Amino acid sequence: MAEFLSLHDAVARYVDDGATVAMEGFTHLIPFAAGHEVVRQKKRDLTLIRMTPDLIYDQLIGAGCAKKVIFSWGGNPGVGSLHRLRDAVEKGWPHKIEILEHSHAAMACAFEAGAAGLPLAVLRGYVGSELPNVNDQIKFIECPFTGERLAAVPSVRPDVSIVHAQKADRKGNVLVEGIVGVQKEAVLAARHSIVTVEEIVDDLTTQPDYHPNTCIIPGWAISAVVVAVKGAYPSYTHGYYDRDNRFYKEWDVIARDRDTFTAWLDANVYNASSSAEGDA
Amino acid sequence: MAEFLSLHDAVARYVDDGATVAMEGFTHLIPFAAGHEVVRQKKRDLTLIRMTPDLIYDQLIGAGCAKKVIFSWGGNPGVGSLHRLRDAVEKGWPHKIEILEHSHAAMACAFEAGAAGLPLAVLRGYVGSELPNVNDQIKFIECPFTGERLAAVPSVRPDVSIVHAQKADRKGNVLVEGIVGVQKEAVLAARHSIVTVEEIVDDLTTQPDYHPNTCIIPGWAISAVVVAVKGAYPSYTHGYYDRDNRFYKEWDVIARDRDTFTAWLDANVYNASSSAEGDA
Amino acid sequence: MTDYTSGEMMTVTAARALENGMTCFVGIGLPSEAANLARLTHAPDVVLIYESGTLQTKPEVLPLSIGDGELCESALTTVAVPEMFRYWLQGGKVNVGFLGTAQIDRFANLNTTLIGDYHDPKVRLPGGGGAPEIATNAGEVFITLKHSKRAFVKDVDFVTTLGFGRDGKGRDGVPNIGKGPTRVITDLCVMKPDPETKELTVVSLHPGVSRDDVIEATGWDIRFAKQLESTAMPEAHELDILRELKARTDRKHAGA
Amino acid sequence: MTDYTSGEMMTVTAARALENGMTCFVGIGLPSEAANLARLTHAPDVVLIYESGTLQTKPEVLPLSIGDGELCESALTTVAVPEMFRYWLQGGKVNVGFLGTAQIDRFANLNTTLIGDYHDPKVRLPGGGGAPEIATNAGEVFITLKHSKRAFVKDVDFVTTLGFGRDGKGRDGVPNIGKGPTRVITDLCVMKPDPETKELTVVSLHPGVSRDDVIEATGWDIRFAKQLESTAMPEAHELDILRELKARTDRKHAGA
Repeated sequence: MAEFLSLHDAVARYVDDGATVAMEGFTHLIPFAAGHEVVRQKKRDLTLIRMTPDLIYDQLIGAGCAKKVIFSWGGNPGVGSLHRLRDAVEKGWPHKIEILEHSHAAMACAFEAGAAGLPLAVLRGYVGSELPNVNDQIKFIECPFTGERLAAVPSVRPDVSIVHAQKADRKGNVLVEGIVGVQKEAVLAARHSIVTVEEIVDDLTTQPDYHPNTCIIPGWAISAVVVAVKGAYPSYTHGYYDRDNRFYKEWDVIARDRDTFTAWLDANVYNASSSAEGDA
Repeated sequence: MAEFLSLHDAVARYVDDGATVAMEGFTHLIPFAAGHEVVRQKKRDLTLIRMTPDLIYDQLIGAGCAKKVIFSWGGNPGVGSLHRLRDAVEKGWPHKIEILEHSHAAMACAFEAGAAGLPLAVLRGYVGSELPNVNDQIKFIECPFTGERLAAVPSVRPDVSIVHAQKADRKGNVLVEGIVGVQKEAVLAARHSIVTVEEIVDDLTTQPDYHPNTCIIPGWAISAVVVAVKGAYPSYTHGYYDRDNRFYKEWDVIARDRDTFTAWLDANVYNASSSAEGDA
Repeated sequence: MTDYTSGEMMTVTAARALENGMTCFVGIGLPSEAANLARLTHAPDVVLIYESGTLQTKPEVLPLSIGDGELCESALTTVAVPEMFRYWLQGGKVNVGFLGTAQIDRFANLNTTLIGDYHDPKVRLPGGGGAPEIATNAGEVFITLKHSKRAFVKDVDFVTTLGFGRDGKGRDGVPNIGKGPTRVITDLCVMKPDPETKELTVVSLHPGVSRDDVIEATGWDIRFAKQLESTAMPEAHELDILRELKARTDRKHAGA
Repeated sequence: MTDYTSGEMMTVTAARALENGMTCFVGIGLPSEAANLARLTHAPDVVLIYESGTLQTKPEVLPLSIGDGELCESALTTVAVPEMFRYWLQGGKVNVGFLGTAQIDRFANLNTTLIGDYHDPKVRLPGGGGAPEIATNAGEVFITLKHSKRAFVKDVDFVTTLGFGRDGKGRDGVPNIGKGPTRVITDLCVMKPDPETKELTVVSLHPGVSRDDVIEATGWDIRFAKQLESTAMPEAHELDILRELKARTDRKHAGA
């Protein structure tokens, strides 16, 4: 049953050093406030899973939280490189990190399989790609009915998943809408989960925009619900605020240089309190 | 791209003798009007796929349309037996039929895999069940990562799927809501698809109840859209009319006896026109 | 003390097996009646899941089918059927699966497939439905059905759904499997599997029921626990709520 | 005739490759620009799908990312990302995948992973994203990128995404695979794979571009079709619509 916690307490309780963590949100609903709290609490040796590392993992990597990153597309969408990711991979700053890379299709299926409690995902994938040469977690199986060779990847089963969503109700049930990504899968696949939300309402099912098939994650399938207003910024929350595409472009400049990055991190994360991140 | 056809023409065009047909709808939205049209057109040797054969396949079996039935639960929900299914299996009336039976979990996964274009579905299923002894389409594979033994079943890939839904718009896009079952999977898994709907609206995305994540099947993924008012009766259409539970109970009496069944079929199907079934 | 029927005794006892806050995958019929009674009495936060995709549903009347509109209208949300079986059941979110059956044997294996031989059945039953995977992927399983020699057989004609296998060892060493049937509630008694042999053993007799009544209604040499208990009688408020629920249900279904 | 840039020439030519009614899985950047231009000109019913789950979207401005809110708000519906890759791409509903790339070789293999050695990269690129399965599960693939010796190499450093393999035979005998890259549109020319060898061959030169221009910008000994065509120039209305689209986009993204 979801507990309502502060951002500080949720991260302190569920994100251990050395943990496998998935902070998801496909472009939309990226849990930046929670990511910053992980940086502030100086968590170390994390295995970070995300389809698109995006700025959130660029920041965590640059801050020295990551031991390993599992991903499928590691760029700044529409802008260019993630310079902190590149600096870590190419030059080992602030320290060397391991990477394990997949395709989007495989990672999406791996999240789906994790939610489905399976050890593996099967897909028609990686045909002719050299990714299987550099990722020993990509294997191939033979269909027992047709003989077709299909790719298999291990399912994603994080220690903790962190996602952002529009709103929760008093029972901790969470509404996700718009680009829902692999948010639900991330929560269901994980041993523990933290969901940050823009607001709490009384009852989701009596909201004017309630629909019988909306994506609602029940409170009993979530460990902690945290109010974090604008908790996805500079990503966005459909119905609340837009993606700050200008900041995504500015990040290219901030992150390109170790010193400007460090200064940014000091000013905007270390010296910001978790309540400045919208923590209620 | 979906064509708007009459019920007669859609069934005549896409349901061939000997075809593999899935008429889906999990309790809700069962395409009875279309099923009756298949009976009226005296289609023969069909392989009928449905998780729950329900009254619709009881009628098709009793009318002599079925060669084989693939299913996972063949009762009259909450009432008892499907007497026409039993009579065919136990006594070969009106002729012998083959059956191939699965569990719900396996069939749901098989529809999912069919929609996903895969030849097989993998699930943690059939453990300790004797169904694999009598269904040679249930196999087991070993997970290449964990060594766990998992069940595999062939995906469902019908020649034609037929489903009922709330409404379509002028482009043939279809809205399904409420208990969505495996409706979308059935349509996407099939080579051809017929969707009967209660009504046509101008544009689904400008309807007052539009929601960004509603289950909409695009018109270009459907072969034919047919208006069939009350086309799911005695099943139901969420938002339009309720399930006629009383008729489901009466069916137990009608279908128990070959003569009363035949009389019912004559009066209610053969001597009803497709337009009496709401065909527009 | 109010009068009550043996059916009411069964439903109330089955309802009491559910604890508040449990997540329960509900079979149609008796399990559904018991699960909703639990929700309306001691377990308001029991989470009821039906295989039609209706998640956390609170029907005002009992559904006739597993997919009545009532279930969707009163649910927290409704998901596609593949998601229901994959994410919610197989994904390990269900604490207890609540099942009925046509036949059950001494190792709590369930048969809902047929009586007689598979290829020449005497009686063709509906089949497995959700049960085979509910029984293995839920944390544990409760079973409720009426006691009779026809239903309680030494060996089922067909193992549709695993209890503990034909030798009681069907779950041994199987990875990622639930505990299986932990109790069977009938109109006469409550049974649990013996911790060692997994054979169903009577642990509690309903008031007014004798050992002989159970022996006569059971198709094998049924054992009784050393510490045989007497099932607590239904409370007046439980009976009231159950009867109101059934009356509401009858009115609704007759009026359709 | 209006003046136009080589970039505009490329976008207009890429847009024209899409036919009305096609279902197109759109990559971000140049493919997205071309696909939306097609939708706003000759192909109003082209169906644009982005991997963020936005199905049949009609953005008013070009998205910066693959998941801008604009895409969801103007979509017919938005599905979960696993469904997008499973049902819509792998399920065979996509006629054409429209991709960009960092590197491409003579057999149209794409590299978006890295320059140099995998374990000690000179330049780490973003990685595969959706491309590996778009390239094999879509009916065919269009590729658009700017022509340069750095991008057009004889052999890619890493095959992230299959064109026709390192020997041109990478799709031979593979079941359930699309046709692969059927055309590559650059700012200089249009290339198609040779029907036999699958080596990319220039089939059309853009107006004002010489063979030598292409030879100089290509990292292998590029071949030209015997019947070399001249690409049709952009029409005024195509340029107008493209420029309006880009102006709207710039205003929107600057104002965020």
